Amino acid sequence: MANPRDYASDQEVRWCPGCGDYSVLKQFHTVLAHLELPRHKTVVVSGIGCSSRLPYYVNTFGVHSIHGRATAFVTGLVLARPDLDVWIVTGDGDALSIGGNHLIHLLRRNVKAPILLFNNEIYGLTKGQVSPTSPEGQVSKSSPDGALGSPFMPPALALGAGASFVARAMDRDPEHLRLMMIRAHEHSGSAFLEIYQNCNVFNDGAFHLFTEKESRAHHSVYLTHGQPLLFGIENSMGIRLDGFTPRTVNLSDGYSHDDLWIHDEKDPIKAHLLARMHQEIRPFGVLYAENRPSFQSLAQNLSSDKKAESIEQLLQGSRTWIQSE
Amino acid sequence: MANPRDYASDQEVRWCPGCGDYSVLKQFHTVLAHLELPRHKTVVVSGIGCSSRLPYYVNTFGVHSIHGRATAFVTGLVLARPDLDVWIVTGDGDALSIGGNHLIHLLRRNVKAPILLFNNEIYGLTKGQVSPTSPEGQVSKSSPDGALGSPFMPPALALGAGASFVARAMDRDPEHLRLMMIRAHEHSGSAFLEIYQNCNVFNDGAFHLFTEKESRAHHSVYLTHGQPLLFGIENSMGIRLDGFTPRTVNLSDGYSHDDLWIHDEKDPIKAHLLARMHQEIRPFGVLYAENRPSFQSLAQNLSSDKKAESIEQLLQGSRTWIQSE
Amino acid sequence: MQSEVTVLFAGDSGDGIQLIGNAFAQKSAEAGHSVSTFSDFPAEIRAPQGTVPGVSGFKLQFGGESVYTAGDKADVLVVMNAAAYKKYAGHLKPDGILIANESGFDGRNLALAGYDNGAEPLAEARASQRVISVDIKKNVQAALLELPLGTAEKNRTKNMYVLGLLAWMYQRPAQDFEKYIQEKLAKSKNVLEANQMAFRAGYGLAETMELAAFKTEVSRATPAPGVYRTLVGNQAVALALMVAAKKANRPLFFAGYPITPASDILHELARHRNSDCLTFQAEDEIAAAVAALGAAFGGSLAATASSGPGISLKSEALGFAVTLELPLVVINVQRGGPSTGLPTKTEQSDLMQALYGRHGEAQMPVLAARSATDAFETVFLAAKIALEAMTPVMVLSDGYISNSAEAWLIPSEDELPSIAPPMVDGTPADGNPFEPFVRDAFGVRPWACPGQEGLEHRIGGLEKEKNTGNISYDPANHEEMVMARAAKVQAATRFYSPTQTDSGNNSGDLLVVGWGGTYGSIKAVVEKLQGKHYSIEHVHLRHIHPLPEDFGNILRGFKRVVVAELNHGQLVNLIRSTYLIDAHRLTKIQGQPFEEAELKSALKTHLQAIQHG
Amino acid sequence: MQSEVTVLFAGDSGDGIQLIGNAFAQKSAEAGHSVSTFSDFPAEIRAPQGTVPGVSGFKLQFGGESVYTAGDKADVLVVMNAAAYKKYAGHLKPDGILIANESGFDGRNLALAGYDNGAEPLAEARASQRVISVDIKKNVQAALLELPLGTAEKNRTKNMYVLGLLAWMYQRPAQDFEKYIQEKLAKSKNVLEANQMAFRAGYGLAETMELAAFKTEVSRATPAPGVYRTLVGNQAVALALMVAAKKANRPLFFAGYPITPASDILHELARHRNSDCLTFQAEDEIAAAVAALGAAFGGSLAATASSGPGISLKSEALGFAVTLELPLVVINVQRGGPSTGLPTKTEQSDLMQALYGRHGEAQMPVLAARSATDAFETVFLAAKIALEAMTPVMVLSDGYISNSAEAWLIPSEDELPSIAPPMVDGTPADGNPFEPFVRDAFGVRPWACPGQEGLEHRIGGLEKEKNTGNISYDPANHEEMVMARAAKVQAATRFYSPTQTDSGNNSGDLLVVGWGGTYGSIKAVVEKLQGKHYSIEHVHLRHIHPLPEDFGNILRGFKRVVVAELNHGQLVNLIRSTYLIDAHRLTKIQGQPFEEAELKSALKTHLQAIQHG
Ligand SMILES: Cc1ncc(C[n+]2csc(CCOP(=O)(O)OP(=O)(O)O)c2C)c(N)n1
Ligand SMILES: Cc1ncc(C[n+]2csc(CCOP(=O)(O)OP(=O)(O)O)c2C)c(N)n1
Ligand code: SF4
Ligand code: SF4
Ligand SMILES: [Mg+2]
Ligand SMILES: [Mg+2]
Repeated sequence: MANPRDYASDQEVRWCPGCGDYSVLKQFHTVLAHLELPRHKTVVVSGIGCSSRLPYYVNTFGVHSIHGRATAFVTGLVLARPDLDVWIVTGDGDALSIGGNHLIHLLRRNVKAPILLFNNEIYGLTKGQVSPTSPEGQVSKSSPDGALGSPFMPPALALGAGASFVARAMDRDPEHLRLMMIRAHEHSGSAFLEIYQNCNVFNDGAFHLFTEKESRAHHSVYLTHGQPLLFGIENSMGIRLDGFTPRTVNLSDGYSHDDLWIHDEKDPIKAHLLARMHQEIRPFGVLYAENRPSFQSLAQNLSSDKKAESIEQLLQGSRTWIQSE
Repeated sequence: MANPRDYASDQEVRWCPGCGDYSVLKQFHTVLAHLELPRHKTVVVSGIGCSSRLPYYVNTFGVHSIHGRATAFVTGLVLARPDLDVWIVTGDGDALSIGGNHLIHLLRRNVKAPILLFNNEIYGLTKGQVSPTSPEGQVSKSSPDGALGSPFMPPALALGAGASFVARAMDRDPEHLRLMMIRAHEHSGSAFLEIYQNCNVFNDGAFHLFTEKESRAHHSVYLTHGQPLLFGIENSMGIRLDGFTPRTVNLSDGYSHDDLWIHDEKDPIKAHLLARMHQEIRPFGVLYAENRPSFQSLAQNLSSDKKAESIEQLLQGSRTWIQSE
Repeated sequence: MQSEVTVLFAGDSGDGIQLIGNAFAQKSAEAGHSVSTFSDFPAEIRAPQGTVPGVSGFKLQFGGESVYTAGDKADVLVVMNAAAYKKYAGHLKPDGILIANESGFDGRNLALAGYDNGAEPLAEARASQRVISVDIKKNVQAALLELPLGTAEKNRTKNMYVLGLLAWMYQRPAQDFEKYIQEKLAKSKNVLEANQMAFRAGYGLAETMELAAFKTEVSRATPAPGVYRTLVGNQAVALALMVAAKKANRPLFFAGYPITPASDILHELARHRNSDCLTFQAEDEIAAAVAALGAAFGGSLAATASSGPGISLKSEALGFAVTLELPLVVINVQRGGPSTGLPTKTEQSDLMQALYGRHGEAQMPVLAARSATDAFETVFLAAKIALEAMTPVMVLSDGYISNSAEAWLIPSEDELPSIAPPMVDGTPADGNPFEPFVRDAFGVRPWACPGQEGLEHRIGGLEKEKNTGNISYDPANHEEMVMARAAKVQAATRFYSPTQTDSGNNSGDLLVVGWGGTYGSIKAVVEKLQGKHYSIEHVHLRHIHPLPEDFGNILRGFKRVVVAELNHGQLVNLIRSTYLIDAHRLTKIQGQPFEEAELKSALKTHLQAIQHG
Repeated sequence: MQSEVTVLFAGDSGDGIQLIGNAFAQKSAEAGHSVSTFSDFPAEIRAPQGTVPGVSGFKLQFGGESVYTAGDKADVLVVMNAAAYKKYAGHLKPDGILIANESGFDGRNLALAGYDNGAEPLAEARASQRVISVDIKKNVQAALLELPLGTAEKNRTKNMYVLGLLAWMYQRPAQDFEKYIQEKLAKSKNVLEANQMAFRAGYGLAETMELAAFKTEVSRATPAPGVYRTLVGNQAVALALMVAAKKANRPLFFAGYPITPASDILHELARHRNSDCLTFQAEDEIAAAVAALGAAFGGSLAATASSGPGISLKSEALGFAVTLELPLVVINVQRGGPSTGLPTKTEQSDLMQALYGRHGEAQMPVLAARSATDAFETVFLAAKIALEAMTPVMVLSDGYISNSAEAWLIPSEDELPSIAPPMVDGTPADGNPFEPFVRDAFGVRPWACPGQEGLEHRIGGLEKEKNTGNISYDPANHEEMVMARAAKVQAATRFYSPTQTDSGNNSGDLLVVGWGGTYGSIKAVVEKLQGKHYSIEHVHLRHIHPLPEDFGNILRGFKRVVVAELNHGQLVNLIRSTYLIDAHRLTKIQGQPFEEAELKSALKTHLQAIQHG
């Protein structure tokens, strides 16, 4: 494994002290090092937001694009350059508010690129307005009386759009976060990774239930393909499927692992079930992974059997005539 | 019931002869008449496309807005005027390509308005390019070698975005189409109605399997809440649920109605199953209907307990001082 | 011998009018005529058959050297039905020839066209014009009697019958056309045969009807010898992009979102798709522009095209392109505005937007094509500027150019200018970090692409420190970067050829300045007025921004300057503020090209004012 | 007696600098001084504490009548840490007073600020300037010893200590401030107490340290008698919208998407949300503009606000608004561009975009606010024009105005102009269909809203037939409609007050033309130059489009015209093309307001040129 520091740029990192972004950046450096990705073949592309500052801090090629458009930028980049390793870094506002359309199209097309979506359920950079993931009723500068309407459940939106890979991680579990980044990277198409990230200045504790030592075990279910859905202190709790309804059970009530919901990351319908677990118990890990050819590979196949034309051929076209003196 | 003709404007209808849009317009006139909606309290708002010409042909208030933005226009209109009956008319390109973001936000917010999405799997008005619903491989002016990437399954996208009502109808079954329009109208929030519509000029027969007399029975499953999923000649076929997998069965093989999948339009997960039935057998009817307060009602509640300020109060603000002579 | 002839074909959208128009234009060009064409499509959706909104028109002028436009009023009007006659009757010269398809004037068609019961438009026409009225439907059915095709299919060859008629009238060898038809319809043997037979029937009828009276000889041009082809405006744009990319040794990446009248650029490129020429239909125009920028970052010649509404949507992305200093060619095929406006009509009302339609100081070079073949040169040059000056470039085309066809003397590969983008090779010395914003003598930054080891760098939309490209909020640096970007654009004048007036006069009474698709109309009128010994000259600007350095001198050589544009007066303001001369505006905002007559009368007024003033 | 004093407060973003700056400004205004303020926020994300990028500054000038800006160099500089000193040391006058928080200059802070090991900036400062150095941290901890709060919480009152010091220096009654603090911090008793005690400690220290030498008396203005309040720029915009809506008897609908520095308009309105004042945070700027149009169709006074990137995105929607002829107020709080640019800095580089940033002929009135309080009047007038002329209107504000505060003489309800939109009442006679595009004498169409029986109609983005509003592709109709829309906008001059130069001179040597947030800087300098008997005058434009009818005469009264703007030269081009006068440009593109000194020297050069030319 290479040295994570070799992937850090010389620019001073400028997030608020205590921001969850630091952890994600650190894990990202580590993952790049772990994967030993050549710096010159790696591109990190972001939109606008606190999270979207990340590319400046990574010593590869990088683009800090415009608000909501990293996905569109990357679609063009990878079509033109399928040889590159391109990562998308975005926030809940960037990807899901202004950038929602490009995101769903990228997912439907299955553009191969991991998408690191820093979800802090707030607009950080503009100093605290609701985002499309802010829970109903959230008080913010732009919603002093509470936010209206249901928030997106990002994994559900991604699945609805046709995402071939959907996963969730958190800033406060670095090891799992790295694992998810690696899984996202190795996926054959668009890899949607939602990362719960704490904005300690404008939305502190939005995810504490799921991320903090005291409560994490009781609220976060880590998914492993082929394994039952367990959580609680020492995995004392599990989730069963009662028809189409997930039910929490206590293993001490006589349930065995075989009684539980066995995670199958290839099942699209169960993935929807997981995606809709948006209450006080939430899944982390790979919710869904499906192998489908990437957009860039489809595009390459399309082009590869067509011969490039010479300038001469192009200029002549299909029908000419000669004017003699 | 009022006279459908009273809802027709004096403008000449200008679609290609044979276009499926005619049927939808006709059913729409009929539904307005059936519901006896006051013309002056009804607004029909569209984007741009062949389908989006519809408002010109309806003798209510109407807006032919810009490409992809009918949803955004309506969000503002109904917030300001929750007393109105507002309909959205859009096409697969208008709603799902350029307008995708406003659509998913409207659905998440649950803005009360029926959305009539004319899906012809093509761009009609611009004379034949692929749309985000065109099947993979579709040859068109912009995709002479076939379209790349998976299309959206509109109901799946809508559900992923948090739609509270998702239904499907077709131009060739007027009665059912009217029923769906009425259901969409009476729904308490956003009502997403996908209408299979034939563009006989640029994409003739895209849905013939599902819409034409000869084949409809074999490929189209009409959903009724509380009733089993039946199709085939004289409903001789049914669909069972084998765990999470729908299976086609022949009733003559000894299956009774009780063995079949009983449609429950309130079940969000089964709705996803239906939404993903995008092969040769497809569901028509209300896939999903959930009661959730509409965006405009939430907004009204928020405002209603706050007193409007007088000009004087506004001007004075919270802190003044007096400068004496 | 007539020096030029204008023919206007009109019929229902389903009548194949554009096909025979193009065929006739093609063959006229091959016969050595100068040719200019103009298509008048019905508004976007097909209206019911037989109605006026459903009429499709194709006008062409052919003749000697002086053919620069598709002509004003027609010498010959062909109408396939009553609606076509209703729409275009006023476009026929008082002594013109009307060729009418009788079967298109039956009661049903008259009613569909909105004629009152009992109206007899053809009878009225006969009173003043020379009318050739033929029941084409009956004639083709008779001619194709033997063929194993349905009535409807046979009917669809009516247009070929007309083509045959016209071919005879203008003394063109039948076999030329037959070959053309064969090439176009090679796919189905029966249909091909039917069309050829219908053509021959028309040709034959003309002979037997002894239409000799209408047989006309028309001047030919003396085009330079060489190999020619036809170029339609949008096709020329696509071709220029492909050729420029090859010249620059870069792959081409084109991203677009369909919109009339720009869509055909996407279609044309998609037909040529291969690993050197990628096309991408994006989800909207913003995505198209941004995806193109992504490809530019990756090293492609990137381009996008749209029309008004789509160009407006790209504004933010184009400002981003300016600050990234990446090459990007943006083509605006202008149509009638504002908003959705008149989608199928031509207009020149997006010039100010091209110059100023972005927030912040965000200049980019703006070029305007004047005709279909000129679109090739203009877009090629735009690509060269974009690539060599590392900047987005806007090219203005318009609805008129997009659909019009011209004969084009094909250049050889070597005649085309070379294109050498500032690619970086090698890595910075001493392991220093690469500095993406160090400028060369022309203010151009280097182009380093992912994949190049040692050249890793990060760029974005925030203001950049000079040289390093790192984020900088430093006040003086901001001013320096704004000025540097502006200076780089200003230096694009090094790519210009000298500005030339049409006849080479750089002084006189009246100078008519034009730009874009009005080239032919202005040129034709000015030439005629010169013929009448007026002191008048025409200059047509390709470069709107930066303005050519030699342009001020030309302007100052004339007593009066008039700027003719299809808008409310846009270039005229730029000229006034730049040169402080009292340039006059001559405008038209009707979604239609200038007509010779109206232009002539307006210019005469100016000429008189000069004489009296 | 000093005629004016400039104080610059600076510290870490967490130090509460803006709070005490605003408090001091507020109290100065209440004390009868003229006051002008300027906030200099750190770039968007909080940089690590103690570093230069994390410094937040607040400058204010107070004094007599001639205070028009927040001042150039400061008489007093307050720095809470070494980084603040490093950033602003150069902004203190040579003989200025430096008040430094000693505890912010310890080794850690010096290192964080990037000083070399062993550097002693305060010692150096002492060499040339008057330095009051206090260990504020120690002092507040001592003063608050008894209070049941943590060290960190106590530390957070350091700013109040400084406020106390300043209050004493400028002889303000302590109880005034104590009351202010009470109002601001009413929520938590302990915190309130701590802050008041810290304030008193600072006040006390000044007395005991016998800072009498620094005690200064400063002129007061003689403001008109009446009831005053403070208005911050963005707040003024919000207020004007709310009041205009009430005056027009329409509900207000505001849709926005957060962006610096415009977000506070949304925040302020959201605080006032009720059934007459709806706010909507849209998913993007396009949706915000289009949703606002939806509300306008429904009968609301609709408005949206953004800054550069967001305004660019709205281009297409604004063109749509033009063709719908619905009222819409669009506010652009300009910041440094292009692209993301300098988000927290001020600039005036979006003027050309405001005029021309849409495809097609799509004019709308463009107004510019000159200051926080003027933003009220300007936005109110913009709303009146929008509603009475049925048109979108663009108002330009900027980063400087958005954050600056001014005392405002509150007008009474009756003093405000009435607003009477062209609502339709009743239905058309004889059951004729309602015609939404019939124009009145000023070219204004009627406003009929859903819910009004008999007024059903359909509108859209395609060109409309005059009167009926039905789709029309007719060429002549298009021209007529383009001209009618333009004429309607042109007629907005009827809403204008006469254009006035600052001192009423309409002739002389040099006229300085300005617009927007540079008002104070230009006015101050011109006044000083007038004081030195130069023939110089200042006129500040509120109306950029259409230009006032009386403006040309004013321009022509002067030997030379200079247009001063914070961009690369934009208004100057409009003036040159409109009036054909050789207006000169005086520009700055640094994300910062003009400084008096630089402006003065530039204008002097022009004055000398006039004398010698
Ligand atoms: C077109 C445009 N609109 C608005 C903005 C202002 N803006 C910058 S970041 C941001 C939201 C960021 O939220 P999110 O993506 O959640 O990122 P976070 O800061 O929370 O990491 C907004 C609205 C912008 N830069 N550009
Ligand atoms: C901003 C913008 N981009 C592009 C267009 C061109 N355009 C008009 S309709 C349309 C697509 C229509 O497709 P769809 O919504 O499926 O409607 P249909 O015509 O098939 O009913 C496009 C791309 C436009 N009018 N505006
Ligand atoms: S504002 Fe929030 S998200 Fe942004 S850097 Fe600070 S803590 Fe992190
Ligand atoms: S193009 Fe297609 S969708 Fe449009 S009117 Fe014609 S048939 Fe209908
Ligand atoms: Mg966020
Ligand atoms: Mg469609």
